[in-house]
Amino acid sequence: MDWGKVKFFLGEVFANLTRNAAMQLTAIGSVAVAIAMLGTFLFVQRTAAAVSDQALQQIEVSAFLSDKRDLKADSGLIARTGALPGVAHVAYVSKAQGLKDLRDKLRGEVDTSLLTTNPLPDVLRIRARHVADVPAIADAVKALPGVADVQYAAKTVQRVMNVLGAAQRVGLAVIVLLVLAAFQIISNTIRLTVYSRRREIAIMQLVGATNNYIRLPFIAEGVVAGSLGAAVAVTLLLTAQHELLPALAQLITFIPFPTQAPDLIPLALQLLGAGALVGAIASWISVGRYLRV
Amino acid sequence: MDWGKVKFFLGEVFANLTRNAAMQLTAIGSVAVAIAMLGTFLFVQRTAAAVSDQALQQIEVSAFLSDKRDLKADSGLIARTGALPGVAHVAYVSKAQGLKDLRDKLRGEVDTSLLTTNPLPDVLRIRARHVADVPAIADAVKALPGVADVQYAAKTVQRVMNVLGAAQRVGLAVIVLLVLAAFQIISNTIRLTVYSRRREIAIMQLVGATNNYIRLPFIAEGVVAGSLGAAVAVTLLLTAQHELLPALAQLITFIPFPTQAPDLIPLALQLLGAGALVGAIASWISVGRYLRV
Amino acid sequence: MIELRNVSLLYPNGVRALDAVDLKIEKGEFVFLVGHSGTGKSSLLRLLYREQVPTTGDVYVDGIAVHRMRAGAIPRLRRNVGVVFQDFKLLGGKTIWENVAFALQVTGARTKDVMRQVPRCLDLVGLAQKSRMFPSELSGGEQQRAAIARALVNNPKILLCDEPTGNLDPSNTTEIMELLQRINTKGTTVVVATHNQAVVDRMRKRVVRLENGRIVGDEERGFYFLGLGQGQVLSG
Amino acid sequence: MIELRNVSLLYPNGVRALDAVDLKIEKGEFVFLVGHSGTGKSSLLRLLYREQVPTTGDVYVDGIAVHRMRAGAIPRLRRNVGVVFQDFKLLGGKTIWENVAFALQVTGARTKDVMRQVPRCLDLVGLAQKSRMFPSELSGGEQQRAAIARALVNNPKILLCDEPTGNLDPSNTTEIMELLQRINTKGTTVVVATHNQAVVDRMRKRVVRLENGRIVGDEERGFYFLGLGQGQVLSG
Ligand SMILES: Nc1ncnc2c1ncn2[C@@H]1O[C@H](COP(=O)(O)OP(=O)(O)OP(=O)(O)O)[C@@H](O)[C@H]1O
Ligand SMILES: Nc1ncnc2c1ncn2[C@@H]1O[C@H](COP(=O)(O)OP(=O)(O)OP(=O)(O)O)[C@@H](O)[C@H]1O
Ligand SMILES: [Mg+2]
Ligand SMILES: [Mg+2]
Repeated sequence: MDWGKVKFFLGEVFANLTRNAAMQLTAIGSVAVAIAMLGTFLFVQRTAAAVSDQALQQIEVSAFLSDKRDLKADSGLIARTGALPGVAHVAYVSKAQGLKDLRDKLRGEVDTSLLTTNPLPDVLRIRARHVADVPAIADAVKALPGVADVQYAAKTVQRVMNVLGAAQRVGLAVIVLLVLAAFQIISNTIRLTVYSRRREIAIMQLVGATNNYIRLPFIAEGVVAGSLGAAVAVTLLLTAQHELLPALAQLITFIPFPTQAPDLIPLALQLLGAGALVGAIASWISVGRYLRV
Repeated sequence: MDWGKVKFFLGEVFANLTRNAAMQLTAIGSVAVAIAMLGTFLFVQRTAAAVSDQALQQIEVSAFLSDKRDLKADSGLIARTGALPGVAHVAYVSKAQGLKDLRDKLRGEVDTSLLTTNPLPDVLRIRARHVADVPAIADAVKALPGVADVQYAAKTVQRVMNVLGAAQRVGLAVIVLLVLAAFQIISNTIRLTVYSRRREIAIMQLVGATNNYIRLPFIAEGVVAGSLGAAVAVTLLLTAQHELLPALAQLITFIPFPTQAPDLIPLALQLLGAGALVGAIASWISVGRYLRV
Repeated sequence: MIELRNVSLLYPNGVRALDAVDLKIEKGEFVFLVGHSGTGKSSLLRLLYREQVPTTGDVYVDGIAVHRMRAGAIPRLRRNVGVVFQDFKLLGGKTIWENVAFALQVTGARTKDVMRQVPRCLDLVGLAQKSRMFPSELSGGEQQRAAIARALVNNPKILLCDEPTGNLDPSNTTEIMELLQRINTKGTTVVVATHNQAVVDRMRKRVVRLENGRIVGDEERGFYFLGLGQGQVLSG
Repeated sequence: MIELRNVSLLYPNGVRALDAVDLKIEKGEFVFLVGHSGTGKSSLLRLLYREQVPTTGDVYVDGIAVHRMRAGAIPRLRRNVGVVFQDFKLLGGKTIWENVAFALQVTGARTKDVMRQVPRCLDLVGLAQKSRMFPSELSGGEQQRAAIARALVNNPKILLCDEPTGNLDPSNTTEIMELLQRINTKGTTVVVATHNQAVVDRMRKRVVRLENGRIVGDEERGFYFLGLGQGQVLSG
């Protein structure tokens, strides 16, 4: 191993970065903007997924209990229900409580004093961990002894699942588009920096450098520019998360934002990797364009 | 007027564009990507605004009519209500119809055969054109003769207005950010194209060209690159609207997409103008950087 | 026409290219600037069209105090001073015709004049056939002649030529030097920095000799002669 | 060592730079290439390091059929052929030291050798003091000498010099030509395209004469003499 060569190589990369500082800074800026946009959208998408997950846990299955059941088995029934796969929470609502709730619900709209008899059964209110499990849970509960009937907002569940599916597909499409856009912007930027040095590339060839020898420093520069740009973008994103999200959470109280820092770490690493990779690929291709003899 | 000069100037701009075709195409590509992203978001935001407007018209004000009122005045009351500012639609629901609706609503949850008496009043159901008008409409209706009480989902209205306000602010922030990002990307791109010709600029100065004389063709090129990029972006957007939106509308049935073409025309013109303007400004600034002696 | 008073030029990297130079050139003179490689000839010329500003001292060109002129006035100065750069400095993105025309167009010349002057100058340097080519398509000597045509095209009051025949064969060199002499006869002040001993010795004009940034000789009707006999070794 | 057989070169713009050229240069020869400006000297040299491919005809350099070699083999050829380009072609982003070192590094030379050879070559052309400067900070002649140092640094088998003294004063020219002669004595084949009549006439080497892309003369121990008496006018 000739350490002198390694030193020369690193020195060359560093020298090119600093001697073309204005150009490199411009390139890094463009990379940062592209990656920040991509990162922002990925973050929004992840937040939205978390939020919708949380919101959808509100959808309930109501199990109406038979009046003729063995009342002593109720606690066992509740336990068995809670143990069903996918169930997040089970609440027992007696017929008395149910009437009180209904009265509250209808107050003002209906003269509730007219409701003198109690037409309601005892009810188990069951929440699922994921909407997708709701139909299966309803079926399982219906089979339990003591359960007269089971009800849930079947139409709403269907609708929500449709929406979620569509949102996922649209989100994926947007991400693919944004990834393409970021790639385009980064590779265009690097292509221009290489373009401005095409004369240098031609001279290197004339002096006897192989294509790989010429490429290597450019690729190293692309990697450095790409990852520095990504680092700037990630710093912006982390700062935004720390400074803006709490303010935003106060403003928009109906969305439970995940505000813990760890959320962004894997995303940040992915973005850094993407920046470096795109930088390398873009340099490779761009230099190749001027290497054809 | 020396037409020869104009011809020379235009020839120069055209020659520069074609002789540096690879570079100019790259620049145009970056501009197109930046403007397409901005345009997509603006379009999504306008669609969302239209959709939420439509959705919010569902919020109703219920006016409970007094049992002791003059029944013959009802048609006049309905007309007066409909004439109130901001009212979109008024529907009369008799107590009989109301009981039938309630029965349908409670069916399955409550043993409705137990509802033997009709506790409900006659009701006017009023829809507002904009949510923001709902409280004022409620107050106005309450003052009308024959109206016993007025009710609307006050909390929901408040909540929706909060959400709308927040969404507007967030949307505005995102647009500002995207505009900045697009500006950054475009001006970085043009800066790099100018950078690659800094030697030319220096020579022009040495031969006695004034700064403005040097700037002019660059600015013209920036305008051409900017508006060509914007034109590409707009073409993409219009194609997407024509080809993708119908498919998307079929997929996501719960959102009423506005699919008419005219929607995008002013947006397209704005984007074209923005591209040209940013191109001009970016060229001006970038060339200036290399004009300092 | 041209006057340098106690001029020194220190480049940012610490090289002292000119050291207390005093020089006066009258209108209509023809002056050769000679001296070893790296001795400050190009640097001296750069002061005259304000590519460089003297570190100390005063520079007057055509009555203008170049050392303290404002940036906005520079283009006007440069239009009165035609320069043949040592490295040509042709615009790679323009054809030869466009390169020459450019120097005229910046002066605001009428299109009619451009259409007449450009072919005339290209013809003078023997490039009429190649006017539609780009600099990269020309031989070294052809590029040099294009640079000369550009310097002449707007009939400057002063013509500065930095090694204008370094890439020309003797017959082309003779033609170019005769061209410069004709232009000089019509009243243009001409300053030529050169290493071409044969040209200097044959033309017998004023010779200003530089050594390490200082003027060490200034003769009317001088010879090239540099240092101790080195010139003579070659003339044999 | 070098052989051209019936070589023609037609540039894309339609210029016929070389026309049925036959030329053979043996290992260890020293050859001057002379001819008017734009006559095809640089074009001929470009064929030898495969910057250009002949339109028709065969080119052999060091036993390799250059006219039909594959792209991957070009770097190896160029490492055996040192070239002093007419327009220097220094890398503007690298210092003089780095420029010279680059030509050695591409051959895969050990760092130890780079550290020894680069200063030696810079010293040979008198640029030891300026090795840390960038090309833009050098005078024209200094840049030319840097280009010469770069061509020498990896001890090429063949040395092609295109107008290597166009920006040098006579004493520097003498030194450089003596340097080339020493290198030639050690076995390197040297081809010099030049307009410098004094140099050619003094050194009395083989002179190949080009006119309009054709070889019109080839003499052992020749003189510069171009066309009808033009050369003599200047020598007076
Ligand atoms: N832009 C610059 N920055 C720093 N130093 C410079 C610059 N230009 C020239 N020099 C240095 O100034 C000195 C004089 O250079 P100049 O170009 O004036 O020489 P010259 O007489 O024209 O030489 P030549 O005959 O080789 O062209 C040289 O030592 C050179 O290294
Ligand atoms: N890259 C090119 N493309 C097209 N034409 C060219 C190119 N290079 C040179 N030519 C043309 O080919 C001819 C020969 O050029 P070449 O450079 O070989 O001349 P030369 O003998 O080196 O001249 P000089 O002494 O002026 O350097 C010229 O007429 C020139 O215009
Ligand atoms: Mg000089
Ligand atoms: Mg040549």
